Amino acid sequence: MNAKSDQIKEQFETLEQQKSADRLGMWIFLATETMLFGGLFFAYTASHTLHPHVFSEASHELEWNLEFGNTAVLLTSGFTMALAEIAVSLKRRGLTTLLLLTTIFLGIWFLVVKGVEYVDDFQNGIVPFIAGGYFYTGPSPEIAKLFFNFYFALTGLHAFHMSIGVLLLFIMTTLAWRWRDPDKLTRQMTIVGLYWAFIDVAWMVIYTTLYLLQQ
Amino acid sequence: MKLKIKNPWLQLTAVWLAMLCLFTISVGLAFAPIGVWHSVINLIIAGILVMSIMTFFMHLKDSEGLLRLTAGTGFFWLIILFTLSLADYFSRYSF
Amino acid sequence: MSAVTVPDVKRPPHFPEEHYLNNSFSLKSWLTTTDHKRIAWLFFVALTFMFFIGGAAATVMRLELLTPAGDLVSDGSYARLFSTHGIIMVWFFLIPSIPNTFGNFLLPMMIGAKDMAFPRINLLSWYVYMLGAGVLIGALFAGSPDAGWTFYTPLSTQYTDPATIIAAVGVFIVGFSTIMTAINFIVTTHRLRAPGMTWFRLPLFVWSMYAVAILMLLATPVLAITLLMVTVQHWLGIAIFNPAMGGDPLLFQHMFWFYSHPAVYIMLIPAMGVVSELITTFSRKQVFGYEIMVFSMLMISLASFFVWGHHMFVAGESVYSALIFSVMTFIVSVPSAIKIFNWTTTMYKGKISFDAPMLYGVSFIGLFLVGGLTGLILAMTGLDMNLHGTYFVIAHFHYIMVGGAVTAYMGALHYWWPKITGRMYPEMWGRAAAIAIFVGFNATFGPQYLLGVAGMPRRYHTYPPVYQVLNEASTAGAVVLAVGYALPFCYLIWSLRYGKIAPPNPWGATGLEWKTASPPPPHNFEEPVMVTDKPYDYIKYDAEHGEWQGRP
Amino acid sequence: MSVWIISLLADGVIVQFLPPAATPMAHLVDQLFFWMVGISGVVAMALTAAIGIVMVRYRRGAKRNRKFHINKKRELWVEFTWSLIVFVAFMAFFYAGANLYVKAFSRPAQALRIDVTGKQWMWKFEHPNGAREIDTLHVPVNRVIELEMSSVDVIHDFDVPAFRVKHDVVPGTHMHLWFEPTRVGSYDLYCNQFCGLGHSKMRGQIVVMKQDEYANWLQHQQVPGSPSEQGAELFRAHGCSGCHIGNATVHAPHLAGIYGKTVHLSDGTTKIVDDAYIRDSILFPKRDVVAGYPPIMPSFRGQLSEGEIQLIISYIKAMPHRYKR
Ligand code: HEA
Ligand code: HEA
Ligand code: HEC
Ligand code: CUA
Ligand SMILES: [Cu+2]
Repeated sequence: MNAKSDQIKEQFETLEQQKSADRLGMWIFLATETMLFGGLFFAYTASHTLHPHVFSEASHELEWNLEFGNTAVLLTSGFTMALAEIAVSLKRRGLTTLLLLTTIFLGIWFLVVKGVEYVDDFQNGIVPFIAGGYFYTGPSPEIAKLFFNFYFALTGLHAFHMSIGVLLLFIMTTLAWRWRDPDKLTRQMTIVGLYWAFIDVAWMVIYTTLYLLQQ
Repeated sequence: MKLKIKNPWLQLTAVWLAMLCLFTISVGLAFAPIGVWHSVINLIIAGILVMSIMTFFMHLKDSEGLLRLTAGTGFFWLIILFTLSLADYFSRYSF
Repeated sequence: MSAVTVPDVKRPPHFPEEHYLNNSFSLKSWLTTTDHKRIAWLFFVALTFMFFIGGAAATVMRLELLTPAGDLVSDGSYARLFSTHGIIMVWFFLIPSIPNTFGNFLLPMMIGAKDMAFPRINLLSWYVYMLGAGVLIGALFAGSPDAGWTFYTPLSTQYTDPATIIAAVGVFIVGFSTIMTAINFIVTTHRLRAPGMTWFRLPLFVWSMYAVAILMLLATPVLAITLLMVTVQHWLGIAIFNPAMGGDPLLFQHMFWFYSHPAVYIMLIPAMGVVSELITTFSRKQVFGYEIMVFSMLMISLASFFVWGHHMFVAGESVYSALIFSVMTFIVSVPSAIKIFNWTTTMYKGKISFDAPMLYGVSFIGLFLVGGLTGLILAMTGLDMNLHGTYFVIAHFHYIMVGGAVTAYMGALHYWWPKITGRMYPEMWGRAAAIAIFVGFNATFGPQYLLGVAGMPRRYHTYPPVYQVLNEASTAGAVVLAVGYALPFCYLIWSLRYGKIAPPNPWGATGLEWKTASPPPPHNFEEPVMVTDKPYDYIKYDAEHGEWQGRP
Repeated sequence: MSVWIISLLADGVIVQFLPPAATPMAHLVDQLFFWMVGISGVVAMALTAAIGIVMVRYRRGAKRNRKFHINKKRELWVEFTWSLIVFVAFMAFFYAGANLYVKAFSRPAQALRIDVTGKQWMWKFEHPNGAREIDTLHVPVNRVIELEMSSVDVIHDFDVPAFRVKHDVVPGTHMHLWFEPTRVGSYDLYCNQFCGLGHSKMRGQIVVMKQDEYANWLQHQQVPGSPSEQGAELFRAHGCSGCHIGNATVHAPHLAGIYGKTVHLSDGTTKIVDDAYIRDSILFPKRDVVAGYPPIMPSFRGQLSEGEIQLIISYIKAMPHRYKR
């Protein structure tokens, strides 16, 4: 085992083996994330079947136009992240850093716009769990609360994942800036890239069902 | 008709642009006066977008079968959850 | 598996110079270890502690039920007792039990690996477990959960002690520990098998860990999000399951059982893996229908996700759904039946010895059989509408979970104890405990079937006097059972110091874990492993090593 | 043969413990149950016997022929055969169970409908003519009775072992359950879904009466009483008595003779018990918590009208002294 490079952890024989283990591990983790989001989604769908009319009326309160741009931003950030992965594998330090920074920028943009929407929501009185935040006047305001709760739960869970993603990207950027070990960085970037893209996936589903379907 | 795009930069860019277009169409259709059809189309397009993110941005395109399988399981299991419970919701008071 | 040097059997047993237990001693070396074998110990200690808390709660409950009146503990305390008991036993003992101790210890060794794929995540899993356990124990002091282990809404969200929610948070946290361990199992099995260790050369125990990891990964996140919704609903006072605000209490039940039915198989499949090992070893015969055993486990993993509604036959789900869930339940039960038949056939024409692990193995089969057959009765919609919520259900699942899974756990403990510690347990005491547990168990839970038939509802603190005789019988049995469980606790600790030193392969078994020293060296194997044989080839083993002469 | 005898014995034991069967459905359920116990008994005994014989016969010391050849194909056939047998048996079980279940859970066309409300921790019944009862339900024999059940707080479960049917009572929904008692008598009613601390006390009786007796009984219900009598009824009906009566296990103050007295509150202040105080205690119990008591009293806002509260107050004023501690 003396020939083993120090890139390889003890329990592995080859780098290829280690890499594939990491990727498999990440994908499995993402499958559990799918179930996590999916569970919440299911709760939403089931409640929707109980009050379809109230739900679709309530969804008109959401600002689809704000989030339309935001979705495009998120898709683009997925794109720049994928590019960053290519850049790092080609060992282009500057480009990698730049693309990562772009991704972070887009990610934060998304979060800020999301925040703006939350503030609007508060002003429009559709935040049921804050005192003074709820004066919705559509049909059955009591039941519409259910919709808004799900809306905040889903987007909140998503925003939480986004924040973790942004944090990870910051770490990646620092590492890319230092450029100590490009091979290792390439492997790490693949993993973070998977996570970031998963956030896109989750958002696509949320946007379509919450904002679009009821229009 | 197998298009072989060698350059990954170009390929990703093409995918990205295509996704933006599709997405815009989807949003546009949501307001078109086509009844429930818009929901169907919205969902299909969302499905396509999700698939393309996974294929291109998440490299399933050139991953081994095991990873594709793993990616699919989550969704498959959700289908179980949805179909069996919604079956209950839609038939609950009909007996 | 010839390339491994077979330790010299003739030499009197001795400890290896360096093994995973003596390469360092400090507390820090334990708390920061990434060695899967040491992490298994960390879990083992924590789980034993939790099991005793849960068991103590059960004992107090049984004492309370001696008389129809609620004279030992108040109604509130009783609710806390059975909730604590259920929560601890399910999430903090039985679900992690076999996977996190024996799975951790053995899986890498059985496939010829040096460690798990992600050793640090493995350690993190233990810390997360401890955090969850800490939160739960905190909840016990903060007033105790008292809505049962099922957390049914709206009771859990609006009508009970807030500590219920703290307990839910504890369970939520411990779920992540489960997920981490499961990711490790799957990746390790996929990526770290030794050369020559093909899928169909894997021991059945490894297959059981693989199958159970699938279940854990796909079910646990749904529990996590469900408990999160319960917590948020409680703390923010929002409606999700609250009927007063348009929510649906049955939605909670759907989501909870979507997790919890697979969870009961999470508790069972590892036990099946263990028992498969025990039965072949002590019958000295190849497992009958190895491939079928594998497929039946994978089938259970998949199909157990289709049956959760059998817990809701009288809860208000639609009649159509009830029928679908009922028929699916029967379909999932077929693989279990296959396994029982295969174990029996494995023993047929074997060379059976009755060491303590085998006694546990056989009593597993018998008790699981009874529990399973009564499960079938519950799965019949027309009978469940009578038996639901009675002690019949309690008896059903204790037969499977205590009589089945815990028994298998005890069997595993005795079987691998020489490997784990390098010492033998005292055989006579081992057999005595196995028999005491079997007798005590039946005496405890046998009468509960009759109680259920007589209509006694579960979670009853006081009950009509007609049920008293059977309850007394059950309590008497519980005392024997408690003694039965206390015995191994004592003599295993004793054996740590005074037990006979174990040879590398005391049982003459074929698995890779027996090809290395007891206790194993820090990296499991001194030389690279290369596998050439099918599993459980006892004919070949006997040809090479001579017939096994019984335990040393 | 002997296994049949053993499982018959098992059935024999079970019969000893069965509650009376008071409906035709109960007999059907029992019949099916006996069959299942019999079949399971046979399977269990057969397998146990097989394992036992194998263990003794092939124990390590014994000299036996241990040649065991089986090729993969034969093995697969064996596995397939027993799986198929098991599968067919299981489908039969499913069918038998489903048959009963559908019968029991299809709503009857004609029935005597009774409203049931579950509440922590009591059962309230309302007969079609408006007569009400608590925890005891009188029904006529040989009539189909359908219950329309709902709950005002948590999930309960209406369970009468003698009828062999039960159903959850879920807040926010109306659940149905029917039965046709054919035996006069009094049968236990249990709450079978954990519903909080008083769960095991949420028991009652179903009194099955001859039809004319029932008619007679119904006639004599519903005599409106004086305000304090009506208040007493409300006091029981809303479960106040569950906590505020001498032998209740919940730790709550006794109310007899309390009117006009001074109480010490947990925040150190005192108050005089008058109409307003009692009204507040009922509607906003968390506001003034009596010193030394846990703040567990539920609010009755929205459940008691002002008029009803007045009736309760007049009852508390006149509270009989046997409730004293
Ligand atoms: C490890 C745990 C475990 C396991 C493995 C099982 C296994 C099974 N369970 Fe159990 N169950 C629980 C734990 C478990 N259960 C718990 C904890 C509850 C209560 C939860 C709560 O409410 O708190 C419960 C409740 C429960 C209910 C709901 C009862 C109610 O609340 O009304 C039902 C109903 O269908 C059921 C059915 C079954 C069936 C059919 C199986 C099957 O998988 C069994 C399969 C095995 C066999 C069938 C035996 C071998 C078969 C043969 C040898 C075949 C030959 C036989 C013939 C031809 C007859 N279980
Ligand atoms: C893995 C799961 C598991 C295990 C191992 C057990 C083990 C036991 N359970 Fe468990 N039980 C559940 C899971 C489990 N249970 C669940 C999920 C419920 C439902 C809860 C709910 O309704 O929400 C339940 C409910 C339940 C009830 C019904 C309560 C009710 O509905 O009112 C009863 C009643 O008898 C009971 C008894 C026992 C007993 C006697 C044991 C014994 O096997 C325990 C024996 C172990 C010990 C005693 C500890 C070791 C011994 C010593 C260290 C010796 C010294 C100690 C003492 C003398 C105290 N359990
Ligand atoms: C869950 C048990 C419970 C129920 C049901 C309940 N109470 Fe109470 N009640 C309490 C407790 C405990 C207190 C003392 C703590 C407090 O003041 O909140 C109390 C206090 C009171 C007081 C003030 C007593 C004093 O000494 O000052 C009044 C009056 C009262 N209850 C009336 C009622 C009425 C009327 C009902 C029914 C409509 C009712 N309660 C139902 C538990 C209960
Ligand atoms: Cu009402 Cu239990
Ligand atoms: Cu189940």
